[in-house]
Amino acid sequence: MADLKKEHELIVSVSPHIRDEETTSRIMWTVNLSLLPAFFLGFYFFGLKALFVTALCIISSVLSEYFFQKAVKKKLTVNDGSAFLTGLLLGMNLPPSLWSFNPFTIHVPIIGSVIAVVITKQFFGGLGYNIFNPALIGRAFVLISFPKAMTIWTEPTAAFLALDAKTTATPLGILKEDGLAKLIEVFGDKINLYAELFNGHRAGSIGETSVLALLIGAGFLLYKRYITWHIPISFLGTVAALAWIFGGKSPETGKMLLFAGDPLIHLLSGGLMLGAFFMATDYVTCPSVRKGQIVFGIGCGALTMLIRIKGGYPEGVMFAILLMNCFVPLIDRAMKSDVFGAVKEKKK
Amino acid sequence: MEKLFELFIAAALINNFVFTRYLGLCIFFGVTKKMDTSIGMSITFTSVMVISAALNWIIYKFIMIPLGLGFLEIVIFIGVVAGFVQAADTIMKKVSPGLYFKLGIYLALITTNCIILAVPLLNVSEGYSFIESIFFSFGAGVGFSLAMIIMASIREKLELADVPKAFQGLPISFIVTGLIALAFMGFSGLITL
Amino acid sequence: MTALATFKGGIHPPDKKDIAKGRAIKEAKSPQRVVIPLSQHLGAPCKPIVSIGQEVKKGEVLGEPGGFVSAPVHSSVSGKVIAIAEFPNAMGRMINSIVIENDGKEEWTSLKDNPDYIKLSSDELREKVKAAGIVGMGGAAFPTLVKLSPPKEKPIDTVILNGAECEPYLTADYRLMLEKSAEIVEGLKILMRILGVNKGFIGIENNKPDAIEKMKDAAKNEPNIEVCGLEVKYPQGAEKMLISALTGREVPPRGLPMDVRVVVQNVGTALAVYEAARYGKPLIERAVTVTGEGIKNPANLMVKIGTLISDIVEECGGFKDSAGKVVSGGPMMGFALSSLDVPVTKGTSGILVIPKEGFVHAEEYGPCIRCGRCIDICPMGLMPSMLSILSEKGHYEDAKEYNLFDCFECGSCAFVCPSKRPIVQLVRLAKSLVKP
Amino acid sequence: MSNAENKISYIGLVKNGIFSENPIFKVALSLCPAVAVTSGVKNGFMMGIAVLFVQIMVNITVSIVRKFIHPKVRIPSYMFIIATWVTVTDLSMAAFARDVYAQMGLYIKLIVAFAIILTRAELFASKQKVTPSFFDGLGVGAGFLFALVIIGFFRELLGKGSLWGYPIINTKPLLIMILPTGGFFAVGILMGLFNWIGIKFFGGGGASGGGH
Amino acid sequence: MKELIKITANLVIIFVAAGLVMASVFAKTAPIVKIKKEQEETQARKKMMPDADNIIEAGKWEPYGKKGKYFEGKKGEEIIGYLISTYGKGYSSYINILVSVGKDMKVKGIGILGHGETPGLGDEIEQDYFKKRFEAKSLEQLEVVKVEGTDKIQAISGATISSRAVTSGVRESVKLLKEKYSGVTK
Ligand SMILES: Cc1cc2nc3c(=O)[nH]c(=O)nc-3n(C[C@H](O)[C@H](O)[C@H](O)COP(=O)(O)O)c2cc1C
Ligand SMILES: Cc1cc2nc3c(=O)[nH]c(=O)nc-3n(C[C@H](O)[C@H](O)[C@H](O)COP(=O)(O)O)c2cc1C
Ligand SMILES: Cc1cc2nc3c(=O)[nH]c(=O)nc-3n(C[C@H](O)[C@H](O)[C@H](O)COP(=O)(O)O)c2cc1C
Ligand SMILES: Cc1cc2nc3c(=O)[nH]c(=O)nc-3n(C[C@H](O)[C@H](O)[C@H](O)CO)c2cc1C
Ligand code: SF4
Ligand code: SF4
Ligand code: SF4
Ligand code: SF4
Ligand code: FES
Repeated sequence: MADLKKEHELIVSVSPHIRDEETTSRIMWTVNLSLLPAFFLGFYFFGLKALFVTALCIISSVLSEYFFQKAVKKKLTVNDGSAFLTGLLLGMNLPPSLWSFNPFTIHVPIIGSVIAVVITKQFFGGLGYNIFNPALIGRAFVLISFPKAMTIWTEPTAAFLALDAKTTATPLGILKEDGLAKLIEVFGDKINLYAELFNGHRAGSIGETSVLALLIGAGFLLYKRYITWHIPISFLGTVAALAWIFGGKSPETGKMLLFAGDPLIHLLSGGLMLGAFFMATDYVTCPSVRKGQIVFGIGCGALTMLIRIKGGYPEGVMFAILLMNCFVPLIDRAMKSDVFGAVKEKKK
Repeated sequence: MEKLFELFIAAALINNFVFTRYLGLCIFFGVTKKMDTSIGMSITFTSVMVISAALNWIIYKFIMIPLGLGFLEIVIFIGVVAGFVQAADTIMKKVSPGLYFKLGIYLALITTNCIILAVPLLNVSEGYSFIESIFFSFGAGVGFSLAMIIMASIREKLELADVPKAFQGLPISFIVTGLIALAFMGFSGLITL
Repeated sequence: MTALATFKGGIHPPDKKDIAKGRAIKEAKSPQRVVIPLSQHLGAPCKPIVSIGQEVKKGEVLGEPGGFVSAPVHSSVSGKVIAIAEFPNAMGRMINSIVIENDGKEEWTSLKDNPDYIKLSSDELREKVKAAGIVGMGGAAFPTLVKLSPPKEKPIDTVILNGAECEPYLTADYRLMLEKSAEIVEGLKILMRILGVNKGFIGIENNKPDAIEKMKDAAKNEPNIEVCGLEVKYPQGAEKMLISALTGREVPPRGLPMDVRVVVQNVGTALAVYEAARYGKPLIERAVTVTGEGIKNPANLMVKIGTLISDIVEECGGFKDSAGKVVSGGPMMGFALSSLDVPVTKGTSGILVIPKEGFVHAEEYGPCIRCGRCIDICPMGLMPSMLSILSEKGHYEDAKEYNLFDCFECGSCAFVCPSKRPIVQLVRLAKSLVKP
Repeated sequence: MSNAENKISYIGLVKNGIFSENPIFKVALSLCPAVAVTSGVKNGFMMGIAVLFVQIMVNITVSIVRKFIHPKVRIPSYMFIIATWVTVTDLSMAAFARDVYAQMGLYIKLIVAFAIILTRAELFASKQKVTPSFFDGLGVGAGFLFALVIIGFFRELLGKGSLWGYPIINTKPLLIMILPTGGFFAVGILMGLFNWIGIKFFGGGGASGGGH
Repeated sequence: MKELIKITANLVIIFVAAGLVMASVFAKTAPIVKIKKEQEETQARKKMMPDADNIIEAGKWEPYGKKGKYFEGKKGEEIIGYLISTYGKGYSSYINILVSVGKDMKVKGIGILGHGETPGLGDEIEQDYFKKRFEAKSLEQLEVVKVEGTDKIQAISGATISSRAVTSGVRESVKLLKEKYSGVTK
């Protein structure tokens, strides 16, 4: 009897004794993977400079995380993929023109990444503790710091080496400045407009343009249950509804015309799809209870449209998500999950 | 009406006193360690804000201007605030001891908050009418309350975070405030004042 | 209803029941000596009534209950008491136990067949359950008599037999249902008679279709008894979940089944009740699944209470080359043993041997990434993420705001957590440090 | 300070005010100007001088009149003294430092609400003779000035590429530093740095929680 | 009662003493402030119209409900141009502009008196390169376009709204002056 035990040193640990195969790093790398289609389309449309900008973001993010953790003697977690993901998302959120020879603005992605990883994430304790979406803070920070470089958009030339592509306005920029008629004129006709917006042949940030590719990645994540419908659908639904109600303008007076907006244009343009499926859904910075997530999504949608329609800036997704990030701890406080048995009891 | 609404929104969100005008920071950082204290302070502060701004407007318009005493604004405004706070303290203690127990402690702090003084000063320098002053000060109070409540909820969450030691407490709170201020830039340009 | 009855939340661990499923229950070898703990149940420990050197027969009372929530213990072999001292139990606690040297004669005390047991009054039946020392065999080992004596202001209208056996690997209840279906139904009828109710359910997870068939067959003449298939999902067998699945009633937080007029018993308990009512047989043996990738010959054994686990492991051919962990109970809620020299008790449902390479090391865990998986699956509707973070950072009191004490430690949350956080451990720590 | 009756080292008082009891980095009182007027060194400096002046004058006045003031009206009287000196500062700056005043007039007026001034008057000057009160005011004011100038230095250099209005680099390296976000970041990071130095080299604790 | 008197006396003395200090400082500084303010204003006007030796106020108007004034610039007895202060509705503030207009009703130059636009974006309107874009523009040319090499006003990239605000402010001023003075000139 006794020798049985000696032969086998028994391992003692608490239950449960079996664990699911899912790990944090597997989740993060899978999300990275699901962003690839959109990234490749950006690469295709904007050429080598899209690749450079994104790679620069990824490298600086990962290095920032590595050196910070070294400096404060924390466990190194760079290979869990979350810093890589922050870098990738930041890169996909930047204009491709940041890497052209004139003006030479490669410090922008680097500063954005350092702010994202060091200040927004590591200062708060690293993965899981940050209040704000790191990639979006990184982007907002450089947008305010380098407003010119960050608002120069280039044409999608689909040429590999298009380092000096012509600058142009984004669809939302045109919509805001010159109205719907002009936007349709630029793209030929309405059907063509929708089609180009859908496949991503338009000016914009590297990874935000192709709705098709983003939907493929998002569908994969939904299928794998890495994200659920709650945030994206409530976000997109609110945008569509508000775009329809408040997005219309009378062609003669330029005044707002109720119930005459075009929800599709608002849904397909800007960074909405990227934001709704990949950034608003960041686990760490969204509410964790489903009810709360729906509130969060609606809030994001409403703020996006407020900024797009009333604000001075054509695109509102980034600020909308960041503003809602402020409210997440409050939502979490107000909406805890329903304890088994407690609800029925109250109803009686 | 639209102007009043705009004044309110601008004071509460777009030019939020904490996030864009950097005012009231001592109280803001002082009371937001706990949600309860922030809520107590919010209620007390907003009420005192509106009432004392109204009092100050009346005194400025009907006493100081006619007598040419505009240069005494600092002394008079702070005096009115301090006097009102003292009176509120005494009255509340008598009339509603329960409420006093809950909110009274915050009254004493309010006199050293710069927003309470900045709002009457701004009302004067922008030349707001009585109604405008009321809306403006109410917006300021609501905006400050919003800021405190957001901050308290975040700081309670930060209690559980692994913030590096040197940054625990105030430094990280400043950084959070900076990040919120960055997010609040999204509201810029909504209204032109 | 087309959809199978179930509850909200829950997880789908690999069920691994194939390992031991096909093995019929066989009598385990009678061991040389048994170690019978005087506390095998929830509640007060027993007082020993034998002394060292005394000869005892099989079924003889060794310890008298020490209070209302308690149950007597009996000898599972015939032989001589050689020691009364503290021995470690499966959880590593030292428990006052009685050690009996087996004389191999298997001599019973009196054991009479009473085929008219069903005609006995409910008080007489209760007396039999009490004398037999029956405790819940589903895991928690709660004295059955207590459940069968509900206070007057809590009327009972339904008895549920728990045949879910939702823990992966374990197959003892399954084998019992296949092999002793009629007896189990009889047991249920006795329970219903004791409680004076005329609605009985037997809930069985749908991954045991043959057991469902068998039990349906056995209960076909009983209009009051319904055998229900349940969706395969852990922890379907937890009583609150089972009650919700079968009756739609939700036991309120911190409440008991009787608050919704239900009593839940394990199928093994029902069998013991039947044997006690009919033959007066005390609870001295139970079905145990010996299973896992690390054991040579998996089996379902009828084991005498007090048999050392090392004896059982030996009987099943010992470990394959690299046993890493031996668990008493199932993989989700069982206890990892630090020593094999601990006895099987009334609550031991299985012995699971996990090879070294077969499990995830949970010592290294990461921060909570707030993915919400645990919240989605917690059958109690709690927020395990918050419980674990609050406990990790020492905010034990605050954990109560997140309903700390409603957690029944099913382990689902820790199972799904991608960060491999020891949520259950942290919950237990918090529970031990604050008052409810 | 506790052994106030004994001989007080004047240099110690000043050092105390600048380092171990720095009103902004350590005591965390009167934080608003730390962010509001530090988008440039010049504004920070002028504000610091204004506070230094008010603090010294208030300390001196309080110390002189402390014997006459009835204890029941101590606080209102001090407030009044502070308000008076702030008004004097305000009016003088309006006349003699017009360009600075145009940018930060409001904040000069708000000095009256800075808790640090009342705190020093109440805790120190009301119990001490004139000379130590002067040095206490000098120390606290200098600590304030020091903090504002340091913060202003980083913000102006990074945000505008200049110092005291003179261009140093001909770009704006990080525009955001002169905006609210940058201000909060600068104070937060400098505070963290101060703490870090304290922990690393002096084994001391961090900043207190903040008052008002 | 005695205490009350003491307290009152105490406060009164402080109030009076402090009041005296403040009043005397005010008495000293108020005139200085007034003079300096006027000097600054005239200097600003002078800078916009260096040729004139006399700039006199000619009227008031209310762009966006705010206070604006216009001036005639004279050299000797002859009017050589006009100055007008106005506002434009910008990104986050009303931009206060001073416009100098020649007798031919073409813009001679503009100055930005005050604004609350975003640093780095909107505040580029203060830069000389942008202000120069208004020189010698006639009413018809006062329109914002976003391309380079135009004879109209080229927008600051990233700050179209602020550029428009300035331009429309200038345009309204020129319109007003044309209404008032087109009879006189030509
Ligand atoms: C303190 C305590 C008191 C209980 N009292 C009763 C009771 O009065 N009636 C009853 O039916 N069950 C009672 N139970 C039994 C529980 O409902 C449950 O069946 C038992 O704890 C077994 O738990 P399990 O679900 O883990 O096997 C009690 C349990 C505990 C821990
Ligand atoms: C997570 C969890 C899972 C359980 N699963 C089962 C099960 O599958 N079968 C079972 O009989 N009891 C199970 N139980 C115990 C039951 O809740 C309940 O205590 C038991 O059925 C009562 O019967 P007993 O007193 O006869 O043991 C489980 C308990 C918990 C907490
Ligand atoms: C935080 C923020 C501040 C801005 N500030 C200004 C501003 O002061 N003036 C301005 O014209 N545009 C400002 N903008 C940009 C405008 O919203 C708008 O994008 C721009 O005027 C369009 O110019 P473009 O057509 O050259 O891109 C700001 C944008 C943001 C996000
Ligand atoms: C579905 C999903 C979405 C994510 N979105 C973001 C994101 O928008 N920005 C980001 O910096 N990290 C994102 N991450 C990575 C990670 O959660 C993030 O770096 C944490 O906020 C760091 O604590 C995402 C991760 C997942 C699983
Ligand atoms: S271990 Fe318990 S819960 Fe699991 S199957 Fe066995 S009796 Fe049921
Ligand atoms: S979970 Fe709670 S009620 Fe259940 S055994 Fe543990 S402490 Fe007792
Ligand atoms: S162990 Fe507790 S918290 Fe975790 S899933 Fe089970 S009941 Fe919920
Ligand atoms: S499953 Fe783990 S990581 Fe996810 S929320 Fe729960 S505790 Fe956090
Ligand atoms: S300085 Fe303390 S509140 Fe402003």
